[in-house]
Amino acid sequence: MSIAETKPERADGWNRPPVTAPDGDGELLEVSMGPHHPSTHGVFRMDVTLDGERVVRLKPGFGYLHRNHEKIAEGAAYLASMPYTDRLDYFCSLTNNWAYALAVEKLAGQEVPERAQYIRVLLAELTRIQNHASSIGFLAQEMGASGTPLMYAFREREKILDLFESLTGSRMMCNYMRFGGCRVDVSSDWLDATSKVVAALPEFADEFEALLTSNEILMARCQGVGVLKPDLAVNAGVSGPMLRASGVNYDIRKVDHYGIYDRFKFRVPLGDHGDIYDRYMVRVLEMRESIAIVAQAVRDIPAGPIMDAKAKIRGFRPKPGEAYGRIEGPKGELGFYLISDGGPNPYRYRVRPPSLINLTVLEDMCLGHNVADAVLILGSVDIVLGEVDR
Amino acid sequence: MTTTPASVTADQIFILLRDWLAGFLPAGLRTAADVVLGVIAIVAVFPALFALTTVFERKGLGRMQNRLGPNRVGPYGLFQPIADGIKALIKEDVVPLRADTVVHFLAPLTLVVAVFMEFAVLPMGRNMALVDMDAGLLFFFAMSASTELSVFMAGWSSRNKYSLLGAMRAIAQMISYEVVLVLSSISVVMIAGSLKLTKIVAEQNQYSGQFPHWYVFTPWGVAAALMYAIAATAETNRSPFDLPEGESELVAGYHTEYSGFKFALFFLGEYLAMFAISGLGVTLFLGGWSAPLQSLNVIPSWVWFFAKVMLCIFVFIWVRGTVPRLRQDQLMNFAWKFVLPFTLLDLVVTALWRFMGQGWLRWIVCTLILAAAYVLMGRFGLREERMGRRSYRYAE
Amino acid sequence: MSPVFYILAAITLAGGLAAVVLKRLVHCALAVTAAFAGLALLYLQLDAQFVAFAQILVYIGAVAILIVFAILLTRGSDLPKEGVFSRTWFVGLVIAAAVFAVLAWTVVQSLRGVPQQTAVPAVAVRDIGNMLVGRYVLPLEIVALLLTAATIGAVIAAMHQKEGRQ
Amino acid sequence: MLGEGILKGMLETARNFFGSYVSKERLTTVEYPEKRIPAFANARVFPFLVYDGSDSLGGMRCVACQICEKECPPKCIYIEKSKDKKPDYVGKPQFYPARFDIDISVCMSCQICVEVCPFEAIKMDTEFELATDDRFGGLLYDREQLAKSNEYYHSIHPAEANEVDARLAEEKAKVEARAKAAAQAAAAKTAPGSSETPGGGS
Repeated sequence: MSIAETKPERADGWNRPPVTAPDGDGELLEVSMGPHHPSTHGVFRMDVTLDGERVVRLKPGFGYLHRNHEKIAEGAAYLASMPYTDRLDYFCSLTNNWAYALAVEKLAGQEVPERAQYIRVLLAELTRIQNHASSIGFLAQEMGASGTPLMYAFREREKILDLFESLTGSRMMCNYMRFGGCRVDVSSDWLDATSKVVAALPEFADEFEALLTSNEILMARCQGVGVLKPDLAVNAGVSGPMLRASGVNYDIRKVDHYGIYDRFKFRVPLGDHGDIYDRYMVRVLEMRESIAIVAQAVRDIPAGPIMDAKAKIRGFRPKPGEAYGRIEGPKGELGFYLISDGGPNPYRYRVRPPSLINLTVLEDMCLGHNVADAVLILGSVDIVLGEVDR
Repeated sequence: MTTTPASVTADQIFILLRDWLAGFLPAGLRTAADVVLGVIAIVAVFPALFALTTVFERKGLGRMQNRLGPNRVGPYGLFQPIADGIKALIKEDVVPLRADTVVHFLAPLTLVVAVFMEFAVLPMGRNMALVDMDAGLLFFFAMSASTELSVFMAGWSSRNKYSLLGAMRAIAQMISYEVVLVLSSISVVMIAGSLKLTKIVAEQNQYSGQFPHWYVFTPWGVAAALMYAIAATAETNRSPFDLPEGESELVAGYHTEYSGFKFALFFLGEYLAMFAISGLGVTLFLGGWSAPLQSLNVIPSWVWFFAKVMLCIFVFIWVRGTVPRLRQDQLMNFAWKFVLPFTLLDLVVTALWRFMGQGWLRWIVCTLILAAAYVLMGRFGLREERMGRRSYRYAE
Repeated sequence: MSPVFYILAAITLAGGLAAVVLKRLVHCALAVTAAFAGLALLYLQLDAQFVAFAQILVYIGAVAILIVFAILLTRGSDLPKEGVFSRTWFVGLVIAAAVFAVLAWTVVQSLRGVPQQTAVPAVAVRDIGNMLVGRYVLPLEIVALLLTAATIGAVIAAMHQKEGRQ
Repeated sequence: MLGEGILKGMLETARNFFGSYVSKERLTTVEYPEKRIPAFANARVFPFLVYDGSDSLGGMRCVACQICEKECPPKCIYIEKSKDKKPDYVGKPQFYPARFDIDISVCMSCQICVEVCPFEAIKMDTEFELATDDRFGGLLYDREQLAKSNEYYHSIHPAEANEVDARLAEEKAKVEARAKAAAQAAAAKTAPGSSETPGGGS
């Protein structure tokens, strides 16, 4: 790769001042990590400029997985976009469903029956558990842990995905929620199976923590690395566990009171340092809170219909207007903004993807750290490229 | 020693076999034949062990991760290495266009040759050292030092950034930890009073009642063995010190550009190095081929040696299944700020042990010094920033 | 003077020669390593195990690696544009010849003083150790002191550089 | 103490190492070609067309209304309406698909076609071993390949199929009752005072 000493303005719009080696005699090395580098998540590219092994500039490159989701949705019926939302963040299709359904319900003024609300909370929290577990697994993988934490996470995820499959018919692409309710009713067998799986989860979380939390190598790699200051996090619009790891108490479940989250007792864990270790711990603790929410939901779920009686599948045309529906997704604030002109398809359809917006602070977190840490910091952001590129 | 003739035969079976085979040759050729047969045995046994280990490693790791591991080729997947070997053989040998072909070709060969040489001095059983030389330990380290050059050759000749960086990391790491490796072995040399590996084993092959006098059962021995284990892990590029091939940064390190059989040779070289270094560790600290209890001496000595080596290999695999990888600067800090000073201290303690004479006092003094040093150095010596468990607050 | 000696001598000399004439610096370094290895084998042939292994450990394990690192870190691994020989090659030749002459003279001189021995003296490692801390303890200590000073100096030099960077 | 956390982790992996030999909870692997997990009741892979009776094309419930074709998000369904009409399960003459293709390499198994179908004609299959070496033709299913019997539907989604059957039977009964009523009314109109209309009071 080329050596950058005084770089001219680059044609690709990257117009930061040229970076020179601080001491003048060192040479800068540009390394392109990804999109086919073994450590990148999906097809993400980091153009890293290195002074020795220290990152002096990092330019993220994405769009390799762009599928024109928003424009396609503007040309399709409202319902036809629901299966596509599964494919945004393919780890958490159910929360994506919920956010989209929430936006459309606001637009059309539909009510969601009690039972369907409980089912949604149940599924969203199960999704959160499996997402956090596997994201920690991936983080450990990034650290070179030869797959053990990841396999443990996937073992439990498998059980949760079995629940999803038996309810929605698919493991990852659930396509389950509908405007005004849910597609299939849960059976009592399914609830029993869920409470069984959930009862085993705290033990899994304990095992997971025994393996990782007090591991000296993990601490050495994670503590004090990739610090995100709270004010920068707020200014950059970062949300989700990343924001809370920086110490900002902002959880949309508590702020927006969407769904029926007010009925559940749960706490929001907050970190004080904003480094990778805090992000890891906030995820672990959130997992435990989610387990408690699922247990409450299974206990309290009422009988009743699961679909709004007025909802119709064919010929759905909401009245003109606009709506923004957002939820606390496992990765952060996931929002859908819709404008209706009264037609069968939305006039404007926009996704606020938490992965992408959390990724914007990547360079700020990486500067001054080692390349190896850059990989780790990227892992701690917890992105899914399907959502970043859309 | 009250061993029956049958057990003596079992113990010496390989020696007897060798002599019997050499007996067919004229007397002048017998010494040469002895050497050739010994070399053939080593060249046959350790690659076979390597093949078995690869499948055991994958299965063991799999079980630790709640997977089954390879189970498709042959019963319990035992023929997996054969399939892998065939695959490696028939794969295209890709050499980068701008690579230095001669050096690129020589690198895996020199690596494997140097590693094979290490086995020459290891006493694998009673009377079973191929060459019982006076400076055996030094020979071992000389050979293991020359593997670094092969690593460099591989990394440089590939003309790949990742290869070169991987090679430089590997060499820096190997040199740093080699110092520790040598110093921790010197403790043993100080006590045994010899560089001759057979002598070191003979020193440990004594029993008080049932219990053997292995060096690992002394305070300085535990410390030295621990440091030796850390250094050996780093020296063989195993997790958590597998930075040279840390795939999250360097793709595959110095053998990124190797494919087919040359890659298999690197793989073989790495595992052979693991066997060799475990073998040396067993010889130095775990009593070599001597049995763990006197009454167990009926079992042939070579069985004990290989059992101990495989135990060490299992620990390697176990550690690999558990821990993440360190960062380069942390690795170096660990070597120079913790492992090396502690090993030096252990040398001093060993000298103390040597000159305090028999008695219980030296046990207490040496244990206290080492334990205190370990705790203190672990707490203050290593940490640049505050590191430790944290507590978290909750918002309702 | 067995055939083995001639083979080893040839290897050593070829390595030395290659180190001088090869184009790529890294190749030269590797050729030097071959020469070191040949030398070590010559020691072995003379039954000087300890010296031979020390030669491998120190020269191949450390010095050769040091050379290689130096080449890599100074970007010397690129192919030189002009030929291998510098314009002042004859000066080098003269110096080399002078050094060789001095060494050869010393060797020839010392041979006269040593009585012809046919039996190889058995020198155990223990004897070498005893000699080092007995008769030659002063030179050993001086060397040790020098090396320690050099190490500390290197560390201090590196530390200053690091401070300057920050 | 240094190394404590690593030792704790190693105990954990050791526990899992031995645990995987005894606990089914830990070793969740199912060795696929030999052993299989039974399909879940709601499982969905690709759609198929349900037919009643034994004639796969004649008994097809699909009336080629093309709603699924229109609603399919990735547009993987292609339907050509027939020129003539055939009686459906209640005996009413209906169109039928002269051509009904689904490109399963495009289909994303979202089940929207099933939800929008007013005739219970298209359902989701659970068959997933569909590998073929023909990339284009082999993955384009025509109506012969898509047609599966109602019995098959019962075998893969029993609860759902019973519900559908009940609904269809109800509809059929309603239609028949209506037809009967209409016939009665017609009979009553043509022959007032007559008591020989079928189903009439004796």
